[in-house]
Amino acid sequence: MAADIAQNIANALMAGSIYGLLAVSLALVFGVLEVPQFAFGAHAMLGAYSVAILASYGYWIPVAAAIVLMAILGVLVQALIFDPLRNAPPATLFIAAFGLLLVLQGMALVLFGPNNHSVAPAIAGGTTILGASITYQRMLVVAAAIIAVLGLNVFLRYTKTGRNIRAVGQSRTGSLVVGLSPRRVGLITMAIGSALAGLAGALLAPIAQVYPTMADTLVIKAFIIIVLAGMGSINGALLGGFIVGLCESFGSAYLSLEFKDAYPVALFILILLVRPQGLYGKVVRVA
Amino acid sequence: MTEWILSTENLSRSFGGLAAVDQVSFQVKKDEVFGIVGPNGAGKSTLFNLIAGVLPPSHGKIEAFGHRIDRMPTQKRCWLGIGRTFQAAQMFPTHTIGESLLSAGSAKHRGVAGWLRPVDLKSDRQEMLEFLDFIGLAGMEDLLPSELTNLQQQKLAIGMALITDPQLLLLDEPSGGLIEAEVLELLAFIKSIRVRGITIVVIDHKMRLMMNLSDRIMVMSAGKMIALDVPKKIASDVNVQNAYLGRPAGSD
Amino acid sequence: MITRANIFPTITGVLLLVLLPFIFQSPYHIQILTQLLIWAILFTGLDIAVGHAGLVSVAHGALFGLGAYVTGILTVDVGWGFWSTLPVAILVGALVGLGIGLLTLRMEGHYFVIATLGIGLLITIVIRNWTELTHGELGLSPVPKPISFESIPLNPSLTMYYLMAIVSFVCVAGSYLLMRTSTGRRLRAIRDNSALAAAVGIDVSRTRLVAFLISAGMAALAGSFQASYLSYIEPSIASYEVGFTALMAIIIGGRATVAGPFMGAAIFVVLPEILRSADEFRIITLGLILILVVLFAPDGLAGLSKIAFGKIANLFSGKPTNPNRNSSNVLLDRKDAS
Amino acid sequence: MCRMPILDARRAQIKRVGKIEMILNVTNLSLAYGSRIAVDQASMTVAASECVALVGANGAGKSTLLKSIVGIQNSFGGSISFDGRDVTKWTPEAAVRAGVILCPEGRHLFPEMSVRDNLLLGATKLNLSNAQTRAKIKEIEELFPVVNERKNQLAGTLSGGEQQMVALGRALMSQPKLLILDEPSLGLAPLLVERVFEIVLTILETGCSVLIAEQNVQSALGVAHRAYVMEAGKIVKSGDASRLSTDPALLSAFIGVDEI
Repeated sequence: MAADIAQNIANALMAGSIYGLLAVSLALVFGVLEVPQFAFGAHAMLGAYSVAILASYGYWIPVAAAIVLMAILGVLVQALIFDPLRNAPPATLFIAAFGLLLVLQGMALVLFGPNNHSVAPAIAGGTTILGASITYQRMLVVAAAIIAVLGLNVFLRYTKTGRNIRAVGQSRTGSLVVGLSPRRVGLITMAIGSALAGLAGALLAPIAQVYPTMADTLVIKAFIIIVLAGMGSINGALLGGFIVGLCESFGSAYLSLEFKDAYPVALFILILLVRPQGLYGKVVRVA
Repeated sequence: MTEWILSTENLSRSFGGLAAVDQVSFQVKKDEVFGIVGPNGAGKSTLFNLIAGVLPPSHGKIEAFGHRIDRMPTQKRCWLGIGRTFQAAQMFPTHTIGESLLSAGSAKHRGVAGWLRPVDLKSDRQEMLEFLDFIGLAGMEDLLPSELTNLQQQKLAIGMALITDPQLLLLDEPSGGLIEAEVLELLAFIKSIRVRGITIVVIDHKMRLMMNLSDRIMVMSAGKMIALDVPKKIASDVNVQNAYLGRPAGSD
Repeated sequence: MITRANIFPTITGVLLLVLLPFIFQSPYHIQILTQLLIWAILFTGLDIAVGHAGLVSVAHGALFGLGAYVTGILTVDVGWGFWSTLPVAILVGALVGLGIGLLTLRMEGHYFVIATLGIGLLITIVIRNWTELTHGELGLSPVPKPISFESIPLNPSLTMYYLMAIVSFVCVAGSYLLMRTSTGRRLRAIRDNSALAAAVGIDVSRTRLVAFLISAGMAALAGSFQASYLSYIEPSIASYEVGFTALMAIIIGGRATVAGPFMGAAIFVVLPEILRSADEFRIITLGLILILVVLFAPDGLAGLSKIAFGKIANLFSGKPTNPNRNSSNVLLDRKDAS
Repeated sequence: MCRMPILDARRAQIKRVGKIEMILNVTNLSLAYGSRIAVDQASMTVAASECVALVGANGAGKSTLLKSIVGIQNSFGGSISFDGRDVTKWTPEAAVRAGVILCPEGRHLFPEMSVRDNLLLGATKLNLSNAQTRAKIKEIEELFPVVNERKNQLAGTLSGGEQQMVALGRALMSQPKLLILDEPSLGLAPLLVERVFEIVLTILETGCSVLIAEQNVQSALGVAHRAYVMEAGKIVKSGDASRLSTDPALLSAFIGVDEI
């Protein structure tokens, strides 16, 4: 029984760290730019493909490549799509993001075909903690996600660029009068968000199948997480990821496995019932 | 015996410790024009939003036509007979002028019949044309609000409030963005509304307009009412002059 | 309600509906046209929420699937006839729509979209996994046709086409007439400026709820016919892609117009057929069209054609066009970040 | 009439020197929001080390004019030059680099950041070394003791007066040559208003020019050398500040006494 619980918690941490990482990337971009970047699901998918395609170079070099490639993609989509739409209504941004998702998935389909790819784990084997058997790869995923979010915290808190990003998210007029360029900061923000999404995909690749629509439900959950966490709250998003992971893991263990994906959504609707105005909050918060 | 239409009692509203409106009590008589003035940050707009239903008060109460209105939803205040305009005239941007007036009048027919009322009834159109004429925009029904001058937009905003058949009209900064000559025309226009037997509460900081228009003026400063009197007395009030020119009250 | 202004487009539309099967005579083409009409009903329904009320919902894919499943379950497992399931499907759709509306009443902008996404997803998951009721991935079949074709001298696909032509005409006319009542007028007022609408006495929440409920009912109706048209249904009929597709179709076709949903449906039905030989490029093309429309023609194809027709008309009348006139890009205002 | 005695005394210390060199020249500037003209052919100048007041009722177009000077609003007619070069179309970033700093109405601090971070953001375009930044912050903290006391507190949790001090401090971090203050006394208690104007005088002593838009006419005229009066987007009057402060026309512009 205790072993079951430990196993469930271990599973929850693993899934939660992926959800959390993707939610963090969305929260950052939403908090600063108010862009609901639905296509980050596809960015994650492309990150996973980078690892799958470059598998002959080992694991870590492809992961780094995924991060860099997705950062470049982030700059491109911000410059070509979201910056021109910066005064557009929310629905338009959603549609643009969804269009981008389709284009990226379509490109993956054309380039890599519809078949699943799988990636060998970076470290083979596993161990048993408190009766829960955990592969090293899964531990690696959790550690990498937490380190990435810690790194983002440090970056936003202590570097000049990080400060500028927070500033643009908090007051556009304020950032204009101190001489920041919200457009340039927007490019940087989208690049970082996209790189994080790419990392989430790259981490997911060895423990899941890689195919064009692999991140579809993932990104919907990530959206639900950032609404729950208060859109724009970065550490809230990571925490929300773990909560959704727990919710799924225990729900499928003790309620019913079929409705695994439904538990976080049900939690979301429950919260809407209690607080119908939603959990508001827009500015990027590191705390 | 004078009839009170609108009254507030110890009305207060604070934002995080700052009392934007502080214990304000006043009563508006039927058929008068009641002006509210005060320097920037005096709490005029907050007071207006309390009466119009945008904000709930922190303390105190508001009554209109014998009903407690301070927690009433906006549309119900309208049904009760309170029309309002907004600071920076609010428009329906994709409605033509004619449609704007028709939309504004669409909610006064209630019940299922009101919901299913066809949009092209002759009687509604006739009413719209009458109001169009009254606000001086006859013949412009097919223009969009963005094609109007500031003064015309302001008149349209007032027209949209009037077509709901209010007995009390709240005007928020009607002279905002108008040049001097237009302010005079607006003054004449607002005076013509009085003839329809409508009580008016107006907030504005163009003192010239307010002195001319109002029967009584209430002066606010730092959230408090510092004077309430006829315009002539207000103009010579030392506290008022001090409040306007930034001298601490009572320093003379 | 037929006025001089709308008589010409109405006749053109009806003629098109009647004559199209004579232009595209093969049963294959007629089936595609029938699918187009069913999509057009869904899109017209969604447009009541999105285009007229400014409620950008992605839950309509799930509501469409819900309608399909109500009909599927009641006909296949309970043994009802198609027509008796239709009102039930509409009622269930409308009630679920009312529920969604109540839950999301006070949400604006992104929050509304995400909330409908979540609720839609929940419906999809329930349909996929409540296998006792829906048979899950196995699906349901055969869902009966609305009409027994023996009694009608036309060939079956043509009969189905004309039935859908009548139903879509009724739905479009109903939606059009609704928008020509005070309800439509109030919805437009709310969409344009909800604060002003409330100030002139319009009950913003109630009007939005009514619109959402009707819109949900129409989506379920379309789903009900889709089940019958396909005869076999499985959970992907309720997937979130359907909701997004519907939203995309309206944005591409053009919001708050009669022709918009049909143009959107045409793109979503015809494009895959054109690209049949290169299916992997289909979604790239769709995505690109979507991005280009959003960037360069925010009023959609109907908006574009309106401007183009306006320009042509003005070539003859000599009047200058006013670029602001056709802009209905007021779905939701974006607030200044500061 | 009540004048602020401290201000009067301090003001006397600021003398304008012989040749007046104009650093800011605004010529026939016009601006519109959509179809609404907000600033109509406004012209004004500010000299080196000079304090100029821009007074008028709200909605007169003062804020819009000031925003266009730092490139936040785009004008459709007229020109702006600073330090002898044409800057009509410059970006806010270029304005900050050149030393033209706006301290906006409503302050626009970064509410969820510490006071210290708000100050650091003020110097973001200067590329100072760490030591220089520390020195700069120390300077600001001496000028505004409250900034020092609250340096780790989130700016959004400060009172209005404290926020105004932080906003002024943030603007000064950019080493302005021309500091533009939009309604710095808005919403402040009278004692704090006086404090704000004392600080303006201190800033003037460093040789920085100040352009100040105010509804608080008397205080603004108390510190300024010259003033412009704005009404409905137009500049309707200009002249020596001490002369304007006793002008009956100004009183009427604000209260409308003449027509009763």
